Amino acid sequence: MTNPLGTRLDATFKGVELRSGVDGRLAVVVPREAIVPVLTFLKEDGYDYLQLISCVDWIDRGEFELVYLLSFYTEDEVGRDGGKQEVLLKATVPREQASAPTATGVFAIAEPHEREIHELYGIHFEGHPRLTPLFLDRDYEIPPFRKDFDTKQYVADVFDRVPPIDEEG
Amino acid sequence: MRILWFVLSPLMALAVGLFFLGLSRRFMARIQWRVGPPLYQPLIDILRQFTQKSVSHGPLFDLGVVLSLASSFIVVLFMPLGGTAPLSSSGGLLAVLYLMLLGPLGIALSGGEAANPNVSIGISRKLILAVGYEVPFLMIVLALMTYYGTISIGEIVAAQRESASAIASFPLVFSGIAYLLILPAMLGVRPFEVVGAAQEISSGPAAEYGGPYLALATIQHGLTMFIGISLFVNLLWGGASNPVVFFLKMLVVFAFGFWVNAAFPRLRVEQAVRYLWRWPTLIAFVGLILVATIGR
Amino acid sequence: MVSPVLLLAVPLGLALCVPLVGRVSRRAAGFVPVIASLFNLVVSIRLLPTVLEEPIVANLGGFPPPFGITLFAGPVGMLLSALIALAGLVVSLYALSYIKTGPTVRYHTLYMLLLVGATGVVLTGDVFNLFVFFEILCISSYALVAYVGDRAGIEASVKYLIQGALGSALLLIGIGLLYGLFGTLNMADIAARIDSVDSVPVFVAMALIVVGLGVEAAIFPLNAWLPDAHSSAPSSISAILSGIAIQVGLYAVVRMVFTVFGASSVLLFFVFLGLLTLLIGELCAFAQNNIKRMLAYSSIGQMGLIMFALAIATTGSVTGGLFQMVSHTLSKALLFLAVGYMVYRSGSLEISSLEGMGRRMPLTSFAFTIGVFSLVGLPPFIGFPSKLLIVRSALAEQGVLLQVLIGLVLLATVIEGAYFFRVIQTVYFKKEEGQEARQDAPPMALLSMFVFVAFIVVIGVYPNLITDVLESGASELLERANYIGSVLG
Amino acid sequence: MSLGLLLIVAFGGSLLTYLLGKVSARTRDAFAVLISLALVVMVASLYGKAFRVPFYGGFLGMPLVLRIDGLSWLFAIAASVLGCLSVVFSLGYMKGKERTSFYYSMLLLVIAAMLGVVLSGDLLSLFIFWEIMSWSTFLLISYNGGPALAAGMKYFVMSFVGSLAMLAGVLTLHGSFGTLEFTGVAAGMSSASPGYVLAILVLFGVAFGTKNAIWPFHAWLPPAHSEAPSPFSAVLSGILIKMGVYGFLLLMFVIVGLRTFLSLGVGRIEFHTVLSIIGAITILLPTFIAIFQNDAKRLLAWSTVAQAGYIILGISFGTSLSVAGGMFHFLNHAVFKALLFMVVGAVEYRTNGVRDLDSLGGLIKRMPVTFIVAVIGVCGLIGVPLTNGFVSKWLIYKTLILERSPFLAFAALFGTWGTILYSYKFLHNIFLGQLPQRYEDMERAPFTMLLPMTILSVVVVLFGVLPGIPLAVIDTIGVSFGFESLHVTPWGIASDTGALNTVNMLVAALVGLVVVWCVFRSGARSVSVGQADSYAAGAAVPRDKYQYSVRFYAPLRRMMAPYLKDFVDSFYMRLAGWVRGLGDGLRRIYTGYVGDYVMYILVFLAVLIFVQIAWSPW
Amino acid sequence: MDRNQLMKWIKAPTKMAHKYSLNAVYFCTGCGVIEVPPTITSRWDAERFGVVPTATARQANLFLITGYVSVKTLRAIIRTYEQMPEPKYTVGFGSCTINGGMYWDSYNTINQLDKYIPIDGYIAGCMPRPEAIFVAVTHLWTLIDKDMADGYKRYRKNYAAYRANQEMILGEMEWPPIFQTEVATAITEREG
Repeated sequence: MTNPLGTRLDATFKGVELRSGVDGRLAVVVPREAIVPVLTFLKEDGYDYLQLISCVDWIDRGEFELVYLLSFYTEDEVGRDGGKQEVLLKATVPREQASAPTATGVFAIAEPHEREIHELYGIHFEGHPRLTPLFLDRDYEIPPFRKDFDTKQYVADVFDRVPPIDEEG
Repeated sequence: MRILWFVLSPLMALAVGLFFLGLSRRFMARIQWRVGPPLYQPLIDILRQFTQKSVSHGPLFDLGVVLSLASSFIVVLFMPLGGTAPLSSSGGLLAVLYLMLLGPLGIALSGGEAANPNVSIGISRKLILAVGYEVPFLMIVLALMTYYGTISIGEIVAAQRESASAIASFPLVFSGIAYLLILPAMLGVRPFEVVGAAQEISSGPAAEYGGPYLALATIQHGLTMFIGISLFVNLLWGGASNPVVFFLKMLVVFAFGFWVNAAFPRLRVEQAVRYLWRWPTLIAFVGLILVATIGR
Repeated sequence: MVSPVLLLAVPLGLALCVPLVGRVSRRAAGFVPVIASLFNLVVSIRLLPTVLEEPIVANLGGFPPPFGITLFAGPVGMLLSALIALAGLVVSLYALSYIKTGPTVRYHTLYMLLLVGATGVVLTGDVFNLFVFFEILCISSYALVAYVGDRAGIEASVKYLIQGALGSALLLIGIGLLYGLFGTLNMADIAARIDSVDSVPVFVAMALIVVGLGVEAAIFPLNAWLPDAHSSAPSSISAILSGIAIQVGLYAVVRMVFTVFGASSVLLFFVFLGLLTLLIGELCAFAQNNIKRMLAYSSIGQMGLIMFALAIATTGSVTGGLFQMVSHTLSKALLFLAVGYMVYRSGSLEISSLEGMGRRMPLTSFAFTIGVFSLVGLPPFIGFPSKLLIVRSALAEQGVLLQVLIGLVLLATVIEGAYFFRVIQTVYFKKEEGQEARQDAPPMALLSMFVFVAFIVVIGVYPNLITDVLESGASELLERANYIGSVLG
Repeated sequence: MSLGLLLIVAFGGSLLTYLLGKVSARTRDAFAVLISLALVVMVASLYGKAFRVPFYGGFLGMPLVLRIDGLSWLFAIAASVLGCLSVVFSLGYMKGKERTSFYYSMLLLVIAAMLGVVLSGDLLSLFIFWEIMSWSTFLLISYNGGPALAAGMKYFVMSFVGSLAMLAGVLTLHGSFGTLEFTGVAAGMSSASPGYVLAILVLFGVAFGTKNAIWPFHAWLPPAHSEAPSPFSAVLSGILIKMGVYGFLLLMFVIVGLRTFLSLGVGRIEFHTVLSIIGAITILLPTFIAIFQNDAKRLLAWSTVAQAGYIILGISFGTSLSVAGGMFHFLNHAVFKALLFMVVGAVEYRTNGVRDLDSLGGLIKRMPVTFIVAVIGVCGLIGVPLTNGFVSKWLIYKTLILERSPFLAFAALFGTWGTILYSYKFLHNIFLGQLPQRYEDMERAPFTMLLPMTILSVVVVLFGVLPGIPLAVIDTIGVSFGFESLHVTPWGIASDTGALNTVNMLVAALVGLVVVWCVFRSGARSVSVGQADSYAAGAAVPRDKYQYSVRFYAPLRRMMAPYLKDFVDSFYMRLAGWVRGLGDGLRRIYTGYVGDYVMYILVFLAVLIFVQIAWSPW
Repeated sequence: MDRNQLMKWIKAPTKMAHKYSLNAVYFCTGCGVIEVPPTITSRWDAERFGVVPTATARQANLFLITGYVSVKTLRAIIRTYEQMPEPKYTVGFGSCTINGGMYWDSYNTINQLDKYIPIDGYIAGCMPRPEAIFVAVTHLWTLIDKDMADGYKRYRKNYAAYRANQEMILGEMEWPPIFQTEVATAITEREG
């Protein structure tokens, strides 16, 4: 890799793997423990906006992949928009022990994203200020976005069990 | 004759008010390139509302609406609608100024008991807007009363009939222009439709009204429109010698008001008050100064 | 016929008895000043009707004036002597319970000497005799200021001593100058011949005497000892110093200026000086947080007001000034007495430490409140008629200057009201943290305070009780020919 | 009935109340009520009498006289009735508070002093009672401690400045005419020079204006009214500050005389016009400051200032209608403002001292009677037709318009709109909207509070429907001032230029209400639901959050806030700061070094001698 | 206006008023609401049929449930429906309200709305066009005419069952039952 950011990351952190995505975005794969330091590093490097945190359930591999999308807008010399720079940060956590350090200390905006992921994938974020439900109104035994969640079964068990109104009775 | 007017003028106000409500919807529809509802649509609406089972939040909730509508009817009794006003000798224009505020006040008290913040916000806006248009309005009314030296509406009308109507005579022309500028605010239509803003505050003071309450509030709205317009016709356009002419004059003023309604977007409260305290106030103030210095 | 000489002789004799009595019983020693003051009070009041008709001139040693030492008991003298006796009586009653520790016998001796000195000053008709009594007054007060024996008291006493001594020295030089000029020390005699000599030496003598006496009278630039001394002395002594001593000093100044020098041309200067003293006193008091210093500064202000009134020199204003003297003696002494026990209970001189006193010492606080109301000049208390008289006489003069000045006087009254009422609020309405038990001042102290309260209210409602005396006193001060005539015969 | 006896009962009652309080609290309460009732009866029995009695031979050569006539009777009856109601209200309000004996005795003392003020027949006794009134008021204002201390201080200082100005005025008059009795002074004033009369008016005007809180002497009033105990706020706002109005009426129309007063002025600037303009300013500024207050009592206090503006505008405008309107408005304001302060008192009592408009709400569900009287009081305050405030304001407006003073009329009318804003805020934030959870178990106001409030609210409506009752009395007073009669009818005023007929309005209102009510009831019946069933866009109503009362007029506030600073008050505060700084600076003269002191003495001596030798001025 | 109409007006003015003054609650429950703006504005002008949107549930008598209903939305729908004054009509708009539509197997959307509130009529389609709304309105008129738009009566009558169904999905509700079951039944029987 000849990407200057990649070089700097390589020099700073151990175990950082750099990949280039199909759309030319740089993806930084880090171990679970390095999420916060690398995020901090990237933020100081200029990537000051956390666009989203996403999650992929690799059920075959038995792990979740957390994807952090960071970006910043560049300017040229006269202050005109110079386009957007983006970088992906990826980390995996095992399914059995689904927990990751929270990024709220670095990016305050991470709070709702992490709440959402906690709600839908059941990943626990250590140190998050309030991991309360964000969208869902009901309790689910298995978080609904996990691949092992059987929606058809769930609908049959819950919604279809509600009896139709007996108009005569 | 006077006893007859006691019955006739509220009925006329009711009919004309409801007609204006329907006409305004039709008018707006035509301007917006629509067909619009039939002219009698407000009647259907009121009938529908009247037979719906609503909820009451307490005795004041009922009483406030009734008070509001009743006071609007009483204001009508002060208006010479092309004849003599039934209550001409009971306090004159000053009493009208006061009674006109009972309508909003009744709604405000009633809505207050409903414990709905949308209502409170609406009332707060209504009162602020009222402070906005009262400045020029009071200047206009004072200019008229000072100019004609009386506080009775009937005498102002009579005096105009002897000479020219106020809007066509020299110092009062300023007052007339100022009145036209604040007319939309008094009628509560765009660009001053901040009170019953349906999209933000769920139609404001009427948010908790359903069924008969809404029916009464609708009628009250119609009457408010009627009073605002008839006040202009009486005070500045010389009234009329018979109800038909009076009605025609009102129609013209109404058309003006709703043309503004259709043509302009809505202002925020502060923008509205800022506008009302700038141009209309300035013009009304000039009128008042001229009246106070030049006189008749 | 009772002789005014008794007013001096009996207390003086009793004062010398105090140590003897003290040997028998320390407690009994405290009653000697009570007896002496009571005697003086009775005698003064007995004599008052007489002197209203005609002043009594008593010659010590039997020599006719101007050769012998003369006592002149006019209405002013009798009034002030009665006032001194009254205040002395009440304060000595108070001292019975208040002065418990320390060399009490010496306290009572000195206290009596102070009263004798004060009475002597107001009664004497002889310049040198004035000086002597004045020294008795001053020296006993130097000692009494340091009575408590703490550092502040001794420091204040030394300051007082230095300034007082300087004043006395100047006074003595002035008297010497007068003697050199006229060869006599009799006031009436000097007064009769005052116009016969060159004016510059007379003025120098007058300046020396006024400055010398003015130190004690708390006239503006000369009064720097007062706040320290009044706030460091025991409260009973503060009451006497504020209520009696400085007023006697002022009396002496006025007597010299009015009667001896007949210097009506300097009076306007005194009006301004009085006003300045008033304003500075009140403004300084306004900024005070120490209750006794505040009262002391207020005394300066009151002295300024009295001087202002006296210097206007019309019958009405001098009546008002004398009235204000009476009112100030009663009110300020009462305030010091009340504050004495309040400070004793709270253990601090800070005004803020008086919080909740209204609950802890209700009667004392009540007395304090009456004193404040009176001093500020609210009806129906004694301060009201006195201020009323002063303002009325000043306004009756029809001069724009006086009207402006009276405006300033009223302004100073507002300032006075502001700081005093702040204390009342603190005493009554500030919520204190810990509820302490209710424990009022001892009965004797309360009795003494309520004697003052009674006088304040009664004279406040019926000012006519004393206006006759005051008016004849005013005419005595203003008409020096009568004075000269009655002494020299 | 002798006036002396009346005052003895009043003052003695105050003293005895305190002493009885040491014996038994119940006896004291009963006695206080009894005394205040006795005062009402005694004053009422004096109706229509006019006489004078000397009661004190000569206070420093000035005889003190009591007198009664229509004017003083009107104020005396108002003072005694309001005092009585306030004492009754206090029975509940002061329960469990400390130092109640002191409170009751001071309250009675204030009432006694007010009676003394209005019954005085000469200026000196007026001044004496005035001062007693001032200091007893000071003690009551400071009663609550805390912020009340600063309020009391401000009151005392301003009031004291006023009364000293008055003292100067009184004594100047004494110096000029040798008598202080009203008749004698009036005789002397008729031949005095205009400049002199003007000076006297200004001196007295400072005193009366401070008490009546006209701009720019109003600064003491808002804190004092809001920090005093509520029953006393009612007295303070209802009648005590109206002593200033009494003073003005006395001064303008009895002592100076109508004709002199109206012709007084410097060049083309007439004095009474200036006073009217001050009245107009007093209406406008405080009204708009009141709109943005968050403390219920402070809001009412600012409103008091504004209403005092109406009264001053009325009586200084100087036509028969306006003076009658001003006097009537004084009476009305006494009634409805006392009522409103009592309402706040009752709320404060039940909520343990909460009067913050942002944290109350919905109390209509808990205190319905209190709400009804509050609405009546507010209607009176706004001047809704068929309440008393309407009639008095109508009189003032009418004369202002007909006398071609449209700008003054504009101030008065526009002030009414401001009044609506703050009145509605007052009603809404206390009584309407959502009931906070912590007040759900609140009880109604006790009977001793409801009784005076109900009486006052009945009076509000009675005077509104039959204004002829008080107007007849007021008309007599006006005639005695030299105005022409008003042609009072029981239901209003008969006049060619616009009559007032409240009976017409009453009939119309009743018929209208009944008809509309019938129409309303003929519709579908509605289901009664509680406050929890309110439209919240499909969500359940959240407790304690579904209320709009904080920053009620936020848009207006954003617009107007920069212009609504009470700059007079900040000027006074700065002045007080300067005086304190000056005092602090002057204190430095006393350096503490005895050497400096000795130097002062010697320098003073040296300067004296030097000046004499150099210029020999003496 | 034909004679038939006139006779209807004279015979049953209330019913006619309810027919020609359908005020829809302005409540956007799902994606179907995108069809409402063209319906009420110049292109299709629903106002000529008396159909206008209103701001609050209190003022409305027509509830147009536009699209899928998630569990959370269901709560608001029930609340809004209960707050509408009677008589009131509900129209399910789009397939989702009928059987869940494309969200038939979602973990979080209910798939049969009429288990929870009574529905007077459905408009099928994904999305139905604005014309379909007019068809629905005219159909609703017919139903009202024939007293068949009686969802609100059914709701009262079977309130206990509806409430039970609602609580099955939503758990414990935040507001108490709006009808006492017996009272509701009694009212319904009295009104026929």
